[in-house]
Amino acid sequence: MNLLGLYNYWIYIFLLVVGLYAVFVKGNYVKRMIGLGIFQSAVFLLFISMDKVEGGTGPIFRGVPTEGQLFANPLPQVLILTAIVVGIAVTSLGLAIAIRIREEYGSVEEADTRRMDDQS
Amino acid sequence: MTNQFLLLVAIAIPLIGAVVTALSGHNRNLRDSLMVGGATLGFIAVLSLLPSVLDGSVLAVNLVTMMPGLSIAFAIEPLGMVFALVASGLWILTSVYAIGYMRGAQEKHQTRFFACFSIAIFAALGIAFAENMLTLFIFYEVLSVSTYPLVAHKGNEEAKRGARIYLGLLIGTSIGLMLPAMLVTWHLTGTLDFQSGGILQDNVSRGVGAVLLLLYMFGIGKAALMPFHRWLPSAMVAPTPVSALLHAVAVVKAGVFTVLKVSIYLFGLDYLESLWSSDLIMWVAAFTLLAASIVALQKTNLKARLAYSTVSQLSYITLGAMLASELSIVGGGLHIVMHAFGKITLFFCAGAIYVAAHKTEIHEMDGLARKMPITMGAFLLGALSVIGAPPLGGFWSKWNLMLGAADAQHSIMIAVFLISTLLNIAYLLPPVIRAFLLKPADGAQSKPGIEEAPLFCLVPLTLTAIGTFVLFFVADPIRGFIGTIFGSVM
Amino acid sequence: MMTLYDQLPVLVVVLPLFLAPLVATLPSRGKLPWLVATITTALTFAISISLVTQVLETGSLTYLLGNWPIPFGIGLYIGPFSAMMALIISGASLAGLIVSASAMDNEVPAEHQSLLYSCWLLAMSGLIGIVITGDAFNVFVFMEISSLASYVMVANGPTRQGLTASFKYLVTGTMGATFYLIGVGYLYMMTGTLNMADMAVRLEDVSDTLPVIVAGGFLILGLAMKAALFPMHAWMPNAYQFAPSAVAVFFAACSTKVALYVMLRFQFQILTPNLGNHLELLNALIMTLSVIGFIAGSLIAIFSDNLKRLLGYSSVAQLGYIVLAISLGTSAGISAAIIHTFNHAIMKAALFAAVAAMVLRFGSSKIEDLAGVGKQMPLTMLGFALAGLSLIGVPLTAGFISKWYLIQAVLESGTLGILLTLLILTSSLMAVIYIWKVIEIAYFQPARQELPPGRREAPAPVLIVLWALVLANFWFGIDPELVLSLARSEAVNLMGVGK
Amino acid sequence: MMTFFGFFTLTMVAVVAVATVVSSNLFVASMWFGIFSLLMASNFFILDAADVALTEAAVGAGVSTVLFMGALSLTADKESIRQGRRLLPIVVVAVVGLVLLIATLEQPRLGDPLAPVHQHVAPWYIEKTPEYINIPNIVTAILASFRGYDTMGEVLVIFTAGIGVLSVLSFKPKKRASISSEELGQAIRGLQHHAVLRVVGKLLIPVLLLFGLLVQFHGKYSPGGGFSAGALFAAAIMLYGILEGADRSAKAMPQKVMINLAALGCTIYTGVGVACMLLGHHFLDYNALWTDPQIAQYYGILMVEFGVGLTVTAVLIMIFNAIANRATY
Repeated sequence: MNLLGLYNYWIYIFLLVVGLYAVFVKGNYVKRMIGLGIFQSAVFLLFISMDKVEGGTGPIFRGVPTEGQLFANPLPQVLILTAIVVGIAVTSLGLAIAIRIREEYGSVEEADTRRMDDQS
Repeated sequence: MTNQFLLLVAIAIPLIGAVVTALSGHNRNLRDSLMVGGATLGFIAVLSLLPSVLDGSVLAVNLVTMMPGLSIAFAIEPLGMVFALVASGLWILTSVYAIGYMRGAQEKHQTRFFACFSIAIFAALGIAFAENMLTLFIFYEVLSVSTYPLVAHKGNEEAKRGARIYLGLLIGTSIGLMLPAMLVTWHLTGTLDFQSGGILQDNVSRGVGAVLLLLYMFGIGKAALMPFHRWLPSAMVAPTPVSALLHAVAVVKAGVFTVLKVSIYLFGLDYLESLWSSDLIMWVAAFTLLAASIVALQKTNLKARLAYSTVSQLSYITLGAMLASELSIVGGGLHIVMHAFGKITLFFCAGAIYVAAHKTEIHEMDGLARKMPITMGAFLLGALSVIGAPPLGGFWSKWNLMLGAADAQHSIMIAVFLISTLLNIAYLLPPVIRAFLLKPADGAQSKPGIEEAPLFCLVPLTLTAIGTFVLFFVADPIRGFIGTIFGSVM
Repeated sequence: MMTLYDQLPVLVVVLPLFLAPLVATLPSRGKLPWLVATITTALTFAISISLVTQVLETGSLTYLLGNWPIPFGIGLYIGPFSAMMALIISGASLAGLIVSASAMDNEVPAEHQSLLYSCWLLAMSGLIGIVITGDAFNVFVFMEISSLASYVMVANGPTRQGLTASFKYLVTGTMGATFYLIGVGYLYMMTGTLNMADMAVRLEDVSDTLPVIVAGGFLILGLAMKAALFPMHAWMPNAYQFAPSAVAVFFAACSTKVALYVMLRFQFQILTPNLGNHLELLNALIMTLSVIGFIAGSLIAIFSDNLKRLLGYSSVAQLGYIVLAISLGTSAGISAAIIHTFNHAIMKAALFAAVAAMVLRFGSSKIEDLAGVGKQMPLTMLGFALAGLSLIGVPLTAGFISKWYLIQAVLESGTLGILLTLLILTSSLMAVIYIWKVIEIAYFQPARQELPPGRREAPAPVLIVLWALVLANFWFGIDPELVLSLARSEAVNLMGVGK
Repeated sequence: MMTFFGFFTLTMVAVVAVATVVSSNLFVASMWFGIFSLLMASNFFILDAADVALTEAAVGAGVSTVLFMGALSLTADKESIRQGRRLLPIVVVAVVGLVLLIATLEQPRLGDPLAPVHQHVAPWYIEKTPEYINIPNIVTAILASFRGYDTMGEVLVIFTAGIGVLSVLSFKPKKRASISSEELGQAIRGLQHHAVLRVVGKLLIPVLLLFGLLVQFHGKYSPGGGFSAGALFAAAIMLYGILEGADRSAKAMPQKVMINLAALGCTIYTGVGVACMLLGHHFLDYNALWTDPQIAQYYGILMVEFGVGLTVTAVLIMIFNAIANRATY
C-alpha cells in the first residue's frame, strides 16, 4: 500500500508528460489545445488526489455530523472547480482563434502559418 | 549678479546660442551675426569669472543631487579656467572662420551645423567647470553626440562611416571603460568629487587603483591614446572648421583635460606615482607620441597629417600627467593652450587652402605661397609653435614637460620629447618649404596675383597665428596661474 | 462600520471589475465604451495613488475579504511594492487608453471596441488583483483573468499575425499558469494552506524537502514563462508587435512585470528561508538565464528591422536586468529590481506611445519606413530619442538610476560582480547601438514618404501622454526619492534588513 | 474494492490519454478526449469529489467535446504528419517527469489522514461551516463564501472568454471557410434528417434542464452549484442546436441578449459584494445582508450562485452559437 498510495501521483505525472509532449511537438493548433487540456486535467488529478481521506466521505453533511466523522478535504475540490472553468475558458478561446487562423491562412498547421508570416 | 549665477550663465550662453541659431535659421545673416555675438558674449562671461579665481576664492554651484555622492555640480579651478578661456576664446574665431568657410564652400544644413557647433562649446565649458566626475562624464557624452552631426555633415557614405567610427569609439570607450571605473570608484569611496590630493589613496588598494587608472586612461577615448586613436583620422571627413574645433578646441582638449583632472583630483600625484600602471601608461603615451608622428610622415593629405600630429601632441599631455610631477602637470596644462593655438592655425590654413585653391594634398602645394602669402605665413608660425621653437608659445610647454621629466627621474622621456620634436619638423615643415621655395608645378593655369581665402577665413587665422607668437611672452603668468593648483606659485 | 477609505484596498480591483461587464454591453459605435473605460481607469489610478501614500505613511495594508479570518478566507496584502505596481498598472493603462483615443480607430473596427475596452478593464483589474492579493491561489485566478483578456486584445490586432501571436501567447501563458498552479499545489500539499504569509511560516517544518524544492522550481519556471524570461520569451515580441499599438503601450509597461512581482514575492517571502542550500542552485540558474537573456535580447534587438519588435526584444533584455537583481538574493538586489521595474515601465510606455504615433501616421513600424520621421514628426521623435536615452541609462534619466543601483547591487558580490558589471555595460552599449540606429535613420536620412501637411505631428492626446512620460523619466532621474523609499521599505519587509 | 476500481480507471485514463495524443484523425482524437474527461470524472467521484466529478462530466465530457467538434468542422479533421523537432521536447518533458517522480517519494500517501493538507485549514472549514453558514455542502460554502472572491474572479474569467470568442469570431470572414458542402449543411440543418435521433434527443433536453435546475438550487445540500448547473443548461441548448440546427438556436437566443445576460450574472455577483460594502461591511461579507448571519449567508450564497449559473450558461451558449454559426456565413 505504501508505494501504491502514490499511484495517483504517478498517473498525474504521466498525464502531465503526455500533455506537455503534445503541446510541444504537435504542429496542429487544435491538437495542441487537446494536449493543453490533458495537461490541465493532470493538475486536476494532482489536487483531487490530495483531498482523499482514508475512510472519509464526501464533504457533505448528511444528518447531524457525528464525532470523529471523517470528511474529504473540501478545499482542493473548490480550487479544481475553479480550475476546470479556467480550462474550458482557455480551450474555447484557443479554438476560436484557431478557427480564425484557418480562415486567414487556410491552414491550422503551425509550419504553414509560420512560413506565410515569414514571407510577409 | 552673484558669481554663482554668472558661472551658470557662462555655461548656458552657448546652449542659448544654439537655440537662437536654430530659430533664426531662415535668415542666415541674422543667424550668423547672432552666433558671433553669442560667442563674444560667452567669452566675456567666462573672462568675468577670472578675477574671482585669481584671488583664490572657491566658486561652486550644486545643481541637483540625485543620490548621496552623485550630483551635477560646477566649480572653477585654475586648470578648468584656462581650458574654458581657450575654448570660449577660440570659439569666436572659429565661428567667424566657419561662416566664411561654409559660405565659401556652399555647404548645406548650415543651421544644423552651427547649432551643433554651439552645443559642442556648451559641452566643453561644462567639462571645464565640472566639479565631479559624473558631471564631467555627462558633458563628455554630450560633446561626443553633439559633434556627430558635424562629422557626418557631408552626408555621403564615407562621411557616415567616418562618423560611426568616431562616435562608436568615443561612446564605446567611455561607457565600456570609463563608466565602470567611475562605478567602482563610487562603490569604494562613496564620492566622485574632484578633491585636491585625490580621493582614492586612502581607501583603495594599490592593485585596484592601478586597474582603475588603466580603465580611466584608455576610457578617455578623446585623449586618443593608442590603440583608441582611430576616431581622430576618421573624423577628417568633416568640414575644416569642425576639424579645427575637434582638434584644437573642444574635443581632444576635453580629452586631455579629463586626463589631467583625473590624475590630479581623483588619484593625486603621489598615489599616481606609486601605481605600476602609471609607468605602463607613460610608455604607451611615449609610443603613441612617436608612432603617430611616424605615421604622420607618410600621410600626403594635409588634414590627415595634421590629424596624426594631433594624436602625437595629445600624448605629450598624457605623458606629462603620468610623469606625476608638478612641473610636468603644469607643462601639460600649458600645452593645452599652446597646442590649441598652433593647431587651430594650421587647420584654419588647411581650410583656407581648400576654399581658395581647392587643394588638399601636400604635393599640390608647390609655390602656393605666391598665391596665398598670408595663409602660408600663418601656417609657418603655427607649425613652428607646434614644433616648439622659440619665440613661439609651443616652446614653453615642451620646456616644462622636459623639466618635469627630469624632475620625475624619467630622463629617457626627455629623449622621447626631443626625437618627436625632430619628427615634428620633418612632417610639418615640408608643406611650408614646398609652398615658399618650389615653383608651381602646373605653370599653365597659375596666373600671377594674390588669391587669398575670403576675409572671414583670413582674419581668424592671422589672429591665431599672432596668438602663438604673443603666447611666448605671456606664458609665464599662465604657468603661474596653473601652478596655483599645487598652492605654490612657481 | 467601514469608511470608503478602509475599502480602498479592495476597491482598486473591484471598481474596474464591476464596470468591465457593463462596458461590454454598451453600444459599440461612438466613443462611449472608451469614455467609461478611461474614467474607470482614471479613478483606479487615483485610488492607487492614495494607496501609495497610505503605505508610505502607515506601512503595509491588509484587507479581509468577506471578513473571514486568514488563512481560512482570502486576505489582500498591500506592501510598498504592491502599491507601486498598482500605480504602474493603472497608470500604464490610463496612458494606453488616452493613446487609443486616437490610435485605436484605424486598427480595430468600431463594432469590436466595446468588447475590446471591456477586456482592457478586465486585464487591468486582473493584473492589479495579482499584485494586491496575499493568497497563492487567488494569484492564479486573477492571472487567468488578465491573461485571457490579453490574449483577446492581441488577437484583435490589425494584421492576421495578431492571431498566431495570440495563440502562441495563449499556449505559453496557459502552460506558465499551470506550472505555477502545480507549484502552489505542492506547497499546499506540504503546508495545508494557501495564504502566502502563512505558507512561509508553516514551511519551516518541512523546509528543504523534495516537494518543496520541486514547488520552487515549478513556481519560478511558470512565472518565468509569464514574464518572458529568456528562453521562454518567444511569445512576447510577437505579442507586442502585432497587438494594437495602444494596447502595446499598456502591456509593455506592466504585463510581464507582474509575473516578476510574484516571482520576487515567492523568492524572498517563501522560498529563500525554506530551500536551504538548494537556494544557491536556484539563484545560480536564474542568474545564468537572466544574463543570457539580456545579452541575447539586446543582440536580437540590434538586428530587428521592426521598431515594435526591436522594443520588444529590448524589453526581454531589460527584464533580464530585473531578474538578475532578484537572483542576487540581497536586499540591495531587491531594491534594484523594484527601482528598475518602475523606471522601465515609464521608459517603455513612452517609447511605445511614440511608436503608436508613428504607426498612426506612417501605417508601418518598419524602421526603414520611418526614415526622416525626425523632420516630419519632430516632437514625437524627440520624445522617442529622450526616452531612448533613459533606456540606455544616460545620467539625469530614470534609466541611469536603475543601472546605477543594479550595478552597485551586483558589485557587492565580489569578482563575479565585476564580470556581471561588464556584461551589463556591454548590453547597455548594445542599447546605444539599437537606439542610435533608429535615431540615425530618423534624423539623417531623407524621408521615404512625405506626410500630408495636416497630418504630420502626432495627435495632441498622444503627444501629451508621450511627453508626460518623458518628463517623468527625467523627473525620476533627478529626484528618485519616491521610488527609492518604496524600494527600501519593501526590501526591509522582505529581508528584515534595510539598506 | 473501491481502491481497485480506482487503479483500474486511472490506468484507463492513462491509456486513453495516449490514444488521444497519437490518433492523427482529430475527430477521433476529440472523441477520445471526451472519454478521457468522463473517466477523469468517475475518478474524481471515487476520490470523494462529487462536485468536481459533476462539473468535469458536464464541462469536460459534454461542452468541450461539442466545442471541439464544432471547431474541427471549421478547420481540418486531420493533422498533417510532419511535426516539429522531437528530440528537445522529449528531453525537456522527460526531465520534468523524472523530477516530479522523484519528488513523489517524499510526498504524503493517498488518503493519509495525517497529511498536512488535512491538518491546518481544512478541519476549520469542516468544523465551522455548520456554525457560520449552516449548509450541508461544505464545498459550496467555501466556494461561495469563504473563498467567494476566487469564485467571483472565476465568473469573470469565463465572461472574458465569452466576449473574447465573440470578438474573435464575429469578424466577417474574408473568404468563406473552406469546408465541404455537406458539413456546411450539417452545421446548418443539424441532424434534422435523423428522425429517431431528433425524438430521443428532444426528450433529453427537458431532462437536462430539470437536472440543471436541481443542481443549481439544490447545490447547497447535494453536489452541484452554479458551474455544473450552467454547464448542464448550456448542454441542453447545445443539444437543441445540434438537433435543430445552430441557426435556430442562435435565433432563439441572439448573441446580444447572451452578452447582456452574462454581464448581468457578473454584475449580480460583484453587486452583492458591493452591496455589502455599501452596508459598511467588508466586500462579500454577506452578514451585512441580514440580521441573522446564517440566513444572510444563505441568501448571499443563493444570489452569487445564481449569478454564476447565469454567466456560465449565457457564455457557453454564446460560444457554442458563435462557433456553430461560423459555418453559415
